[in-house]
Amino acid sequence: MNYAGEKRFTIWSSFSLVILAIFALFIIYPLILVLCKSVIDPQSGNFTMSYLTKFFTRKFYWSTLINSLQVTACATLLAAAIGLPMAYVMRSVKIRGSGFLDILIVISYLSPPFIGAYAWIQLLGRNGVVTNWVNTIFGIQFDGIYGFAGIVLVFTLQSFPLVYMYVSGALKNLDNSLNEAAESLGCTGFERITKIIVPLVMPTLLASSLLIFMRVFADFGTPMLIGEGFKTIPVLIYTQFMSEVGGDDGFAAALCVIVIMMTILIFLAQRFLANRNTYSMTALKPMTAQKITGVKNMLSHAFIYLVVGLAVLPQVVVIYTSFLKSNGGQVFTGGFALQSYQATLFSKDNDVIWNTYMLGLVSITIIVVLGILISYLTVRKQSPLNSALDMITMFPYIIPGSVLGISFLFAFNNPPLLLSGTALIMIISFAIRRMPYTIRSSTAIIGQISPSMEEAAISLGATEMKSYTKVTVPMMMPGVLAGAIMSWVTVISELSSSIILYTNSTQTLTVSIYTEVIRGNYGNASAYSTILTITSIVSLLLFFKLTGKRDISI
Amino acid sequence: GCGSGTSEKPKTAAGQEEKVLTVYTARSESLNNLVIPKFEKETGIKVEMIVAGTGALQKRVASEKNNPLGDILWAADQTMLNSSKELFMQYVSPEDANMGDAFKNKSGYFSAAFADPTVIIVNTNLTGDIKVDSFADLINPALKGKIAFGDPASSSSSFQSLMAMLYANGKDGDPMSDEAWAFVDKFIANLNGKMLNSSGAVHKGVADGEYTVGLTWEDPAANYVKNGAPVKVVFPSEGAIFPGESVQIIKGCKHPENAKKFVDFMLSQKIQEQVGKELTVRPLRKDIKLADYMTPTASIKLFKNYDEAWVSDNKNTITAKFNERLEKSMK
Amino acid sequence: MSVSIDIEEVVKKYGNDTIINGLSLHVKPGEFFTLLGPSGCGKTTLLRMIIGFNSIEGGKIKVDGRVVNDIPTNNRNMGMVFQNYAIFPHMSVKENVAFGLRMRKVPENDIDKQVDEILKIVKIDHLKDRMPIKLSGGQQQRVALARAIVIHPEVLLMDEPLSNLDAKLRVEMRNAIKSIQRQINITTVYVTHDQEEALAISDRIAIMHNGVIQQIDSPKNIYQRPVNTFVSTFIGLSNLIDAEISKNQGCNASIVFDHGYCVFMENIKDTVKNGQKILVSVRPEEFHIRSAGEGLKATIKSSVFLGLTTHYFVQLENGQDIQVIQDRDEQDIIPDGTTIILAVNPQKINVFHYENKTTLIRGGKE
Amino acid sequence: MSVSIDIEEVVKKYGNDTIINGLSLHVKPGEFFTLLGPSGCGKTTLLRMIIGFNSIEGGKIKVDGRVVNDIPTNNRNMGMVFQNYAIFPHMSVKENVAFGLRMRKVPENDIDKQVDEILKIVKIDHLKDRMPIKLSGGQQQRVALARAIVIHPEVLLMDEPLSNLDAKLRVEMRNAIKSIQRQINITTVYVTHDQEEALAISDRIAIMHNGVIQQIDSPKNIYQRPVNTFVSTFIGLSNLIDAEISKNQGCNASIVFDHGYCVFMENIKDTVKNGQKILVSVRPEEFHIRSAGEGLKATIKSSVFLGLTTHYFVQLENGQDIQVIQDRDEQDIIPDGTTIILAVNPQKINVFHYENKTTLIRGGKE
Ligand SMILES: Nc1ncnc2c1ncn2[C@@H]1O[C@H](COP(=O)(O)OP(=O)(O)OP(=O)(O)O)[C@@H](O)[C@H]1O
Ligand SMILES: Nc1ncnc2c1ncn2[C@@H]1O[C@H](COP(=O)(O)OP(=O)(O)OP(=O)(O)O)[C@@H](O)[C@H]1O
Ligand SMILES: [Fe+3]
Ligand SMILES: [Mg+2]
Ligand SMILES: [Mg+2]
Repeated sequence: MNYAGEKRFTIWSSFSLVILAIFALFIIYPLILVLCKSVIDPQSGNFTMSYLTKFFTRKFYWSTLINSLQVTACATLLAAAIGLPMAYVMRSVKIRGSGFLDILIVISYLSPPFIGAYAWIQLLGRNGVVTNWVNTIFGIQFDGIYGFAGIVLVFTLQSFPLVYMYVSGALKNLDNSLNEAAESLGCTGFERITKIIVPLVMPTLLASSLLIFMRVFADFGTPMLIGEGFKTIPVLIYTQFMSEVGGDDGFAAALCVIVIMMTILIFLAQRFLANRNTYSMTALKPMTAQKITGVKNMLSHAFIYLVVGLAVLPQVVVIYTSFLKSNGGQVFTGGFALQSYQATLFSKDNDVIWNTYMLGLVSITIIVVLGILISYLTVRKQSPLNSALDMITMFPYIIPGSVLGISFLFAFNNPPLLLSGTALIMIISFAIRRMPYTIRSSTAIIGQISPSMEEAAISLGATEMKSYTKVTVPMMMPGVLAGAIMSWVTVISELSSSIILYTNSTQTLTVSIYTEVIRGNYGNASAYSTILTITSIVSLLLFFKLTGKRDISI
Repeated sequence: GCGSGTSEKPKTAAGQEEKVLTVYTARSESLNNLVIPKFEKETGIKVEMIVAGTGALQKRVASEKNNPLGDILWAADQTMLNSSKELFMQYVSPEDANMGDAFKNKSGYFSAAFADPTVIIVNTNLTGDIKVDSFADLINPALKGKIAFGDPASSSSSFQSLMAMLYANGKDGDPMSDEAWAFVDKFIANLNGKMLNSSGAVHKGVADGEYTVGLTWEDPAANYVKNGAPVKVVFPSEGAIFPGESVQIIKGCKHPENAKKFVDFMLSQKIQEQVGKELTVRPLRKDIKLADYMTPTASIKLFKNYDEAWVSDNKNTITAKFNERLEKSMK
Repeated sequence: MSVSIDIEEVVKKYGNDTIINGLSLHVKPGEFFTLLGPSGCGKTTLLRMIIGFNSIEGGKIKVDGRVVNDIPTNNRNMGMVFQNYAIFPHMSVKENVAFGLRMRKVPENDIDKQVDEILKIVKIDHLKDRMPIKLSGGQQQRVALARAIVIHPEVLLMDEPLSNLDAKLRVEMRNAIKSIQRQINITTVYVTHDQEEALAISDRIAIMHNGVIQQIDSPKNIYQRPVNTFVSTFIGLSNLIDAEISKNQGCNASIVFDHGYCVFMENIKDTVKNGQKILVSVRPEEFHIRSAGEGLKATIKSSVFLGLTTHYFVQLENGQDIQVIQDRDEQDIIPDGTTIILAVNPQKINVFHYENKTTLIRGGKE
Repeated sequence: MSVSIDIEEVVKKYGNDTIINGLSLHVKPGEFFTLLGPSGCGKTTLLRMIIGFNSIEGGKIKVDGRVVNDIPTNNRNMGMVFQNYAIFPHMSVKENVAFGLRMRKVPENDIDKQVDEILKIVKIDHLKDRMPIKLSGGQQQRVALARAIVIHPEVLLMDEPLSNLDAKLRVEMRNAIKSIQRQINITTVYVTHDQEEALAISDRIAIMHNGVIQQIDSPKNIYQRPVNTFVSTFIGLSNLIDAEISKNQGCNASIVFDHGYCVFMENIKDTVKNGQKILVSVRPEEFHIRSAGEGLKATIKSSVFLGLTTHYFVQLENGQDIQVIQDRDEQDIIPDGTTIILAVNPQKINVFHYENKTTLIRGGKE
């Protein structure tokens, strides 16, 4: 869109500058501090390439990159392959209990750190319930989900909700008459997905795949627990940074540089593809879920329920575990008891719940406001400045949370920017780390909205700002909400940077889960995790109640 | 300029410190739960605990060095921390005199309070008739792929286990001898490509029946035994390493006086005794009785030529060498 | 090979609103059938029910005698041109048009040929490789048209397919549509708001109002013999003038306007009674303007030049405003304020029941 | 209070395609100005440049003498009806229409009143609380119309605002638009593809072709005295027939058709030469059909009944196909195959230069 007054300095340019300044301070500056280490020899203070050379010359190290790429590519593809049809089926077919299923799907994205993967071990580990069951019934020697396949499985089930949410939001903006046109031209259900739906939601699909790619690429929790010998680069980074034995910060920083480079490449590729595949539509007639009958109906239900069932399985296991009777929270002795809840809910001080939601709420507010603005700027007000903004806002997502946490401590522990130990630093790290969800989905959706809507508003005398808030933002809502919900869910389950940044007064539920997990008290951890799950379900329900939305991906 | 230099020292008008203390702890929950409330009650100082993994806490202390937010680092040991002495305040507790000779605060920084020897944890449901008494038993092909072992380059407990293994198999007890590393090669081969990335997963994995044996430290392993898990603790017949898990005051901290009280409290007769009686860590004060479910200290064989200072100085060389061996084992 | 469509008592509800309540109609094989009706009367809704996009709340739709209510759209072999075009934004013009052929697994060579051909017919062959966002409104509409026609469906449904084209192109396109339709004998249901178009192109026309069919007939009959005042005033302009029947027993009736102008009618139904109040419908162009003689006295209030004709806004003696259209052949524009005499041709006028508004002309269906 | 619009040498490029290359025109204050032209000629593009949605690659647009090239759209006080409606899907009909008033901070009471009023005018007051998704195409279009009009902008731009309405409603709406426009004297630029509409509603009409203005004139002049064959054939139907000038020195010229039919012309330019080849444009309705006498001999090939008139497709002796329109007054439809004589009225025909297609009629602008 070209406005006549575009070239001049507008209110939008000042927004760009302010946001850029914020990100420069909270991303670029701490990052530079960390990244400097990757090329500076700590002893001599001279420039050195030795870390990078070390990585690329030793198979021991570079193989982790290959591993990561393999796992990430597989999981991303599978997540897209599951999430997309899920979204399509849920949008086009009336599924029983779809509102409830929606919540379950979101909740399965809220995979509590460590404990989610651990739940899989309980089910599919060498001594897992399902493993034993399968092995006795079929008389085979299934050796658990460890290694490549297991990581891919867990990542896939953990990630598809994101594709689902995003695509679902995008489908909402897709004009159904396109679907109908295809159908009238003889296109069957399946072909319609591949020929019409997929290309049209491509920007969204790419955006969500990008996020998954980056999330999976940077996640260390899952491969750490079930990777066994299969080491990925985030695990390597984590162990180098967090080594108890004396890791090598410089090397770890160099690893970060490599990860960041990789993800920037992926990001650019995604942007290139998404820009080429954006088609604006105005859905006066969006798709509506139809009641169908017969085999198709059964298959649709079976597919949805199976996937959702699998995805929430870890949560179920965790909740189940939280009610088990145990010795010292470690060894389950059979039978049920509320002891884990006694040890968590009732005996310790429960500020953690309050903290989680307080910090979360403040962060999500910042996320939504900035996210909507940034996406608008980058799509509608294209300029080098805003492209830079688009890219920079992705950085915090790319960088392993623990690295970000450390760099924050590093950068903001001196006056005048003495932030460490405050709630503010937690909020900032939540906000900038989880903002990409909202930005990506908003960016994708905004591309779908026909600029003529804004033009209409402007022609009616709305200022650009007004037309933005009154017309564009409400129309973006399906996408923004999809992203905001994902942001929310991940904010309240954020761990890797909060574990570095939290203090007693800002301890969150996830930190509590983590601290219980690392000392093996899975009973208490499960109880905390259950509290997290339940309170977040409540928060979602409350949200829908307040916004008057009936289905979650509106 | 660092925070400690400014005028806003958290002192009350009377020149007294605020009654608070921030403790970074990686210690087990049972230990925390036993010690901290007692300390609070006794001294009236409110303890704010930051609980995380050893590595994360070390990193935190390092990152905060210009403006420390914590007072006490209650994690790791001298072997691991010696190289970053500058982060800590020198303090020798008056109680130090009562500690066992090997565990006196000779450096001036690290007050060893409890010990956590390296052990083998064995799942009794899974071992069947496989004998697991020693490191040598771990290269039994019957255990191939069933050993839980952490990454010695990142986990301190795994590193200690590796050290024990090296001392046990080294020629004349020389951990850097070819024989020692030849054994490590065999051990790596028997791991069958499986190496855990978190030390917690080692004992948990064995207790859950995911692995048959694991190399870990005594506290969690014994705790499983105490809580009735199907595991037993084996002190390898070749010997064990007996690191003195220490408590240290962070340099430039806001509440050094409270911190000192905390160190004193840890080493006090009362606490040491109670821990010995009720928990699964070993107090290091002289003449403290252990609970009867613990292997008596006397029956644990230690390596005679174990040299903590040398290990501490060479830990990077050792991990690098281990990684090299590991790399070679990958095709 | 062409198919018939039977619509039997179909009902369509949106929520609690019943839009169509028991509508029936029959489209003959190969017929060009047009739906005409005011905005919002349910034309699009009916088309969408035929193709299967709208649920049917009652009744049946049969194609060639087979009930299709439950057959999925993509198996119905019907083509549709959408009112809002519904062009695939991610495909070029060519790909849009080729889409249906691809679905039918037509060999690639043939696709190229057929696409080129149809694009030439709709005159956008030079835009073949453009993306839709770069097309003007009329160009988009032509893509939609080409896309639906190129697959030669059994039934072609078109929803105002030419509304965004200029007059000249519209005539060309409608001739093209008509000739393709004839050539391959597609049963066609067409929606338009352009009466001239409807009259020119259709075999039969159905006039709809509020979801109810008012009249189905040939273009000529619809125009000349509307069954009620709705049709009469909807198709073309009609002036409705109050009058009375004057009838001596046994013989045919006359109609008498206010102020006594009397016209003898040969084709009025026998059921009319002497003195019965009626409505006489006279098309603006059916008036003869005279300066003197028998007729309705009237005064010219204003006039508009419309190229082919001139419109006069005229007031009758009784105060009623009516419109009169005069051909360019007749004199120069008559100045405002002139008093004129309007005569009517009894063959061309229609007479309706005063209360129920249905025709009183013999042979006119009710 | 109404403003003028001056467009001076504007240029519009999409990438490398120049769509408009140095177009100029002047719209007088309060004028109803219509752009007419074939699909894709650049009408929408020009409207969007006036309101400021399209960048301007060259030239100036002035409103009331002030260059507005750099004034943001929302400060231009222009209203626009979009070709694709651009209704806000998340607002009800009422909210859509009220939007512009809200932006102008009109008090809530007044908003209600004004919205109700305009909705009544466009006849969708009963749909006030509907969401756009539940409207028919024509109803949506009326929302768009109401929304643009209700704010009483200084300049009103309308892009085919009535294309999806039925004929009757279209006439009503165009009268409503016209009367509102008059009443508050809004300078209006209107795009339509409906010539009758253009002729009826406009003060002046600009005919565009490939981004170039062909003629700007009053409706009557555009229709009766087109400046070139493009305008002549685009507006209404025109038959272009080859002929020759016959001119004896000094006196006025005649035109001579093939086969000798000769017509004496009073208004031909003096520059024409004896024997010069020309094109004579005759509208189908300007022919007089005779059975004998002077004229062009022709044969009727086919005919279409169009209500008001009957179209004949006719072949001249020289093989050229032409169209003739006969009023309903004249005889019943003449059967196909009949040979007829076509006479023309020298006052009504136009004569164009054979090569450059511009008019040779005196007073006709070139
Ligand atoms: N974004 C674009 N990029 C390239 N060409 C374009 C673009 N938009 C329009 N065009 C072309 O510019 C020309 C003028 O388009 P415009 O929309 O102004 O036509 P129009 O006169 O309004 O036609 P219609 O009556 O069909 O709506 C068309 O040929 C069209 O294909
Ligand atoms: N989804 C819907 N929910 C409720 N009412 C609807 C819905 N869609 C259409 N309608 C109403 O049904 C009626 C018929 O609509 P339809 O689209 O069939 O009209 P149409 O005859 O095609 O009109 P137009 O000529 O304006 O396109 C209209 O009054 C419209 O407001
Ligand atoms: Fe039209
Ligand atoms: Mg319609
Ligand atoms: Mg246009």
